[in-house]
Amino acid sequence: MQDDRQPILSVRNLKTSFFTDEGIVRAVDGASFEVHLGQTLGIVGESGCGKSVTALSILGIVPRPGRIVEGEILLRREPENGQAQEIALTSLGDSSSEMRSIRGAEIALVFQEPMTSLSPVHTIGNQIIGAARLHRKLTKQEASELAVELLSLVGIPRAEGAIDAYPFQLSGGLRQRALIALALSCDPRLLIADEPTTALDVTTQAQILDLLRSLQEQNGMAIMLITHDMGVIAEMADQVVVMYLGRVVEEGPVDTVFGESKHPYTQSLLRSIPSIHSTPKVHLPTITGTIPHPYNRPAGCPFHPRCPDFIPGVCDHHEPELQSVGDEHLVSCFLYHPVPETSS
Amino acid sequence: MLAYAARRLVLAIFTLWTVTVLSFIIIQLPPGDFVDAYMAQLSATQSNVSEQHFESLRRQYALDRPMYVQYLKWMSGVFSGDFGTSMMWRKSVLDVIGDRLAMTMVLSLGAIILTWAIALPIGIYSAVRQYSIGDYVFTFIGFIGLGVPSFLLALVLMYLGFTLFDSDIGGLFSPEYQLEPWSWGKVKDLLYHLPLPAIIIGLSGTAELIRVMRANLLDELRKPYVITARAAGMSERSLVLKYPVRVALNPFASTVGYLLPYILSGSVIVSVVLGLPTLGPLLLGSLVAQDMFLAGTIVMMLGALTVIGTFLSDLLLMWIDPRIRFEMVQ
Amino acid sequence: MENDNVLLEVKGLRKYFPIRKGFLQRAVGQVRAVDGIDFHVYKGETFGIVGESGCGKTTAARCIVRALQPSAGEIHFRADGGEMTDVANLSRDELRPLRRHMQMIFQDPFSSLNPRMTLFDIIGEPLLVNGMADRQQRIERVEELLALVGLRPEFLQRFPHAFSGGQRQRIGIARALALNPSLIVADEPVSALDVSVQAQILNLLLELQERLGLTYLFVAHDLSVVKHICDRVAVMYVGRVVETAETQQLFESPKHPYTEALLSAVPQPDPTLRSQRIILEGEVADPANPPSGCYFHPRCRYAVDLCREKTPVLEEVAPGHAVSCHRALELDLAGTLDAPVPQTAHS
Amino acid sequence: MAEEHNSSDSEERIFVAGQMQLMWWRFRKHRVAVVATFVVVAFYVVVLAADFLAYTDPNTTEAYRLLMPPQPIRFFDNGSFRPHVYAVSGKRDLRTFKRVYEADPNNKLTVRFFARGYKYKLFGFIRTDRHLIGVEGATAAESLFLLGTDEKGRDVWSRMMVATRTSLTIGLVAVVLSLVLGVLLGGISGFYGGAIDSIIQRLIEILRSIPTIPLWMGMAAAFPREWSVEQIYFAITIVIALRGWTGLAREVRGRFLSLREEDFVTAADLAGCSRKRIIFRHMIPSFQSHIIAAATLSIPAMILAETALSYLGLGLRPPAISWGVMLQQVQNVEAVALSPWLLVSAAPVIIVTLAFNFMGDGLRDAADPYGI
Repeated sequence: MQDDRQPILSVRNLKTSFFTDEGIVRAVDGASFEVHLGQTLGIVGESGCGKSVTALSILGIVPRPGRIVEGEILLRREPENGQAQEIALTSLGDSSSEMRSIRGAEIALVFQEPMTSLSPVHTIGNQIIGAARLHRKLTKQEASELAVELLSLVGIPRAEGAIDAYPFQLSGGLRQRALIALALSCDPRLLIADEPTTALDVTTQAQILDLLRSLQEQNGMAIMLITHDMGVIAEMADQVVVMYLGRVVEEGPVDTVFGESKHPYTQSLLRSIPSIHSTPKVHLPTITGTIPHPYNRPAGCPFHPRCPDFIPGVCDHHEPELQSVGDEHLVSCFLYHPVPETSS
Repeated sequence: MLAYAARRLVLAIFTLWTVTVLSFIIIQLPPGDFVDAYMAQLSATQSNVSEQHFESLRRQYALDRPMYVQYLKWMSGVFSGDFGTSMMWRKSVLDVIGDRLAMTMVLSLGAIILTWAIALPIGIYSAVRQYSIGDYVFTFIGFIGLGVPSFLLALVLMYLGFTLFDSDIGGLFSPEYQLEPWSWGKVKDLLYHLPLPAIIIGLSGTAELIRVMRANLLDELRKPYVITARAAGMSERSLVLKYPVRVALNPFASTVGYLLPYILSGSVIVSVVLGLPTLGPLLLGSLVAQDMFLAGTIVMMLGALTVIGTFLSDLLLMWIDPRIRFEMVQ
Repeated sequence: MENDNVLLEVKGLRKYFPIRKGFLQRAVGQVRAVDGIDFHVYKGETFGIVGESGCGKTTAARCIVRALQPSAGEIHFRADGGEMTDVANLSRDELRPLRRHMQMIFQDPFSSLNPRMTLFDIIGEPLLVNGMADRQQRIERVEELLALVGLRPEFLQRFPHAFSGGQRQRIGIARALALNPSLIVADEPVSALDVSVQAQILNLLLELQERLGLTYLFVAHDLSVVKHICDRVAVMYVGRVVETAETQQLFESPKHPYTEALLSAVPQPDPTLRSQRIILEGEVADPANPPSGCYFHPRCRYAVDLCREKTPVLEEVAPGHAVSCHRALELDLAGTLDAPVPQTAHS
Repeated sequence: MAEEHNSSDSEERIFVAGQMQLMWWRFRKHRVAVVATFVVVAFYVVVLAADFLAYTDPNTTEAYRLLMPPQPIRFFDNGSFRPHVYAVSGKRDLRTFKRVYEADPNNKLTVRFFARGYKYKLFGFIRTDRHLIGVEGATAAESLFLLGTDEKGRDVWSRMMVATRTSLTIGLVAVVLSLVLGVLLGGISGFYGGAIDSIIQRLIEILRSIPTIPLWMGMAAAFPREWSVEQIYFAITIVIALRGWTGLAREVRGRFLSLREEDFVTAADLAGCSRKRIIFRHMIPSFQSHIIAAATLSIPAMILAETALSYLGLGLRPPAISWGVMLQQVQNVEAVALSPWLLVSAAPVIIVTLAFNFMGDGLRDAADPYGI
């Protein structure tokens, strides 16, 4: 039982920066969280908060000119000889064969754009078979049978025919299902879904979320769900990480984060969303200002210029650390912990 | 798919027709008619040609009838293999052209194949290694290729060949095969001589294609499906070759459409400089001598070659691009 | 609810796009983007049109402001409290004097502002082409408009690239307000914005409505936003209105199975409200090749034979509540209740 | 409710920067393009002042000076700056029957600045006989031939200056003609759409699928022998432009089509703008920079077309002087081998083509300063 509480993936103080001609963009600036088997970790935040770069960092596929500058990503593998294996993904080269054997096999990715996340000139089957045979010793025949099986598993009607279809012949919802089938081809233990339903309609979104949930129930994999939609997070996640401008501002169990949110950003964000249950036509509490451009990130706490609880001299001078405020509930805000002695 | 092919075919036929009209206009452009020019030419050399002969010629080409009748007359001749008479050579145009048409095709095809063979790998390399030294070098060479007109390149290479190696790089055959009938030896000799003119003709096209391929591939490399494949654990090399290169090939294949007119244009002028036995020098000679049936026929043949080539490349594109095969063209 | 209060009345509006094919680009079929819709909008209210992508809501909105020429139907509009005029078939010149009374706010805050013009030129253009020739007068009016939408008047000489998405949307709103229109057609005005900025724009829209007595035709796919801002709503599915009612009524007791499913599919930002969702089977029908009878029947869990055979018409089932469903009266569908949302703690 | 927006001065500068300003900032980053622009400008300076930069009448033939190699210029004489060349005497080699030339180090000809030479009109209206450099008061036997002479004994340098004027203006005139045709037909095609669009599109497709050089050759061969230099000049530009407009028309049409769908154009329509205002205030400013870039990129093709035609003897004919006409003298390998300096007029062709390409490339990149 003890082992069950061990996370399959631990991210510690991850920092990923992009070194562009215009300057350094600290896309992810110290993110720490854990993902457990059979659970869904939701990462939520608005544009530019670094949620997608976090996913790419875990897979070691951050595009140039970006790279991981600091931090640790630990993957716990299936116990072998009774001893769980821990691999530091950050110590592997991005294009090393170990890293490649983990990508797709242990950790799979479902990307946001179902339109363009599949090659337009290869059949669905071809792409799934290609991915499956990368990590599993399968004959073409076996791989093709597997592809049909996966396609019907994700709910694509007439899967035998669908493996010969090209992506443009499928609707957005079916394409997203095909993409999930591709991600499942090597039976990953962690599925990273980056905005998997953003481009879809509400009713199709409901179908896909339902599919992800039932898949998780069936094979017990861990899901890391990245989205900007608080509703999707509330619906799906067990644990939540809220990010703002590359930093984790709050994390904890979904009920705690939504019910007793502590960080002013999380609080304001939740209050500013109209809900079909809230009173109509009232003035929504808003967050003033706009998200700063990543090149001009404010000093100190990145949220301080928009923060209703801004403490002058503190929030604009010191970077808050992520610290516990309760059971598994972490917040990075000076309202809850003391200002560090040494000025940074 | 058939609808697409039919559409391209109709367009090709229509273009072909326009080519014949343009060629006919070129035949008609010089002042005076063919027989006037013929008379002038004959009287300069010999004087004892009867008036009846000219009259019958006039009737043969319907020169006394309206323009469209003349065109129809010429076209009906073309369909039965009679392209008219070359007055410079005093024999039928088809005889004058002989196997020069075939030579032109061989040379152009060679140029296209070389162009592709060079542009494709360099384009891929430049895109994958964007902003590397190699990319800069190839980009620079590409620009030179765009900047240097092919006939100047031919001249310069000829000069270098002459001064450095003391050899004449012109021609498609060694002197000993020049007048020989076709044999294996002659074919080998042709293959030996072919690459240099083909490269010269293809250079600017190659430069253009490198740019096209590089740009296409750079676009594709940014697409999410590349991330999907990368996240599936594919190695960078097989990933690039399997997906984005394959996708980028489609617009690349459709470049034949403009590459071919480009290459045939280049082949005409380079052939003149290098003295190759293709249609080029013949066209120039016939135009200078105002031998208009010959000139018009050559222009028409070159036009027809491009139209047919473009049509074939359209079919090729249709075959390789499933989006067209399944009629999903926007 | 007298007739005098109606600002806009749409009758039988249709917009078909031809599908062209072949060498001569002959029309071989039609996409029935908007396939005969009827509704009316009262003065001073916010009327929402909601539906999924491809349902024709944006096309309908663009037909109403005559950015698109409708294929058929009538659009009666009351300009300046006068008589109703059918704007559907007016020529460009006849339309011009009416234009100033109905303006549009666009979805994309980037493509809707000409990047080559300053704010003064963008917001001042409607003034200029509608006869305000004096530059000083225009400057004053533009400054006033900027202040109205919450932007600083000094921004007059800046170009759109200086602004974020939310600020650009404010500029678009200022442009739409320049001529004091009575009707604003807002086409997904907040869906391209970040969550934290959405609320700012929604507040602004509500505030402006109160101050200026505006009438909104609000097109959206986000039901929460529609619920928040609209007085009455029409739900569209494959080019047709399937249900229209007052917002509260529609959300509490929907009468069309599609509305029910749509409401149930919206994820709520509150984990305590996780519930069993109605998962619709299949995909939205293709408007170029719609199914027989009721367009929704292949996905409807209540469908009977009649639904496959006969096309239902929009009929009133309660005052102000019209539904296009054969079984509207027999079904008891679930809506959403206004459960008090536990307010997040704030220290 | 008011948005707080504090910005630094440098940001403020960007916020109020117009299109031209942004394009210039972006163009400036493209170093090669900036250098190329200077090269192009330099070439057009030559166009304006061709006669001033020449020093010998480009049409003067000199029977005793056939195919003379370039005369190297020497800048110092006994340690002092005095540019000069050695006088050259030619005689016929009795074995090969070629003329050979010998420099005479004792007969130094001083090269002067602003020297007097043949009479011409500077910029077309200032009557003068001053030239940038020259050897004053020299006899026929004592002259300056910086780049040697051609087979009629004419000075290659002076001819090249005048040829530059011809070749570069042909490119410009042809591009202006193409631009007029292209914008007109492309605009009609994109704005009206429908059947007109289809017809123009098919026409363009057909024109583009025909090999240009044979077509040009065919048309050029029909110019009557008795036409004057000017008539041929304009006929050539028309022939070149007849094909050149197609690319520009496509560009214009494409821009029109995509702009028609832009929301800001719809917004202008809803604001009550007239069609004319929408086209001239919104659409044309949005694509004019792209069109300028495309036109710049098409100039080298036009210059090459003239050069190729003239080289083949079908374009400009003597006494007109262009790069192509000058290159006519190196039709075969013997000519190249014996007098390689005649190839020198290939250099400006290559340089100017490259410069236009780089400049056009930079312009194209800068043409849309608002993102992709």
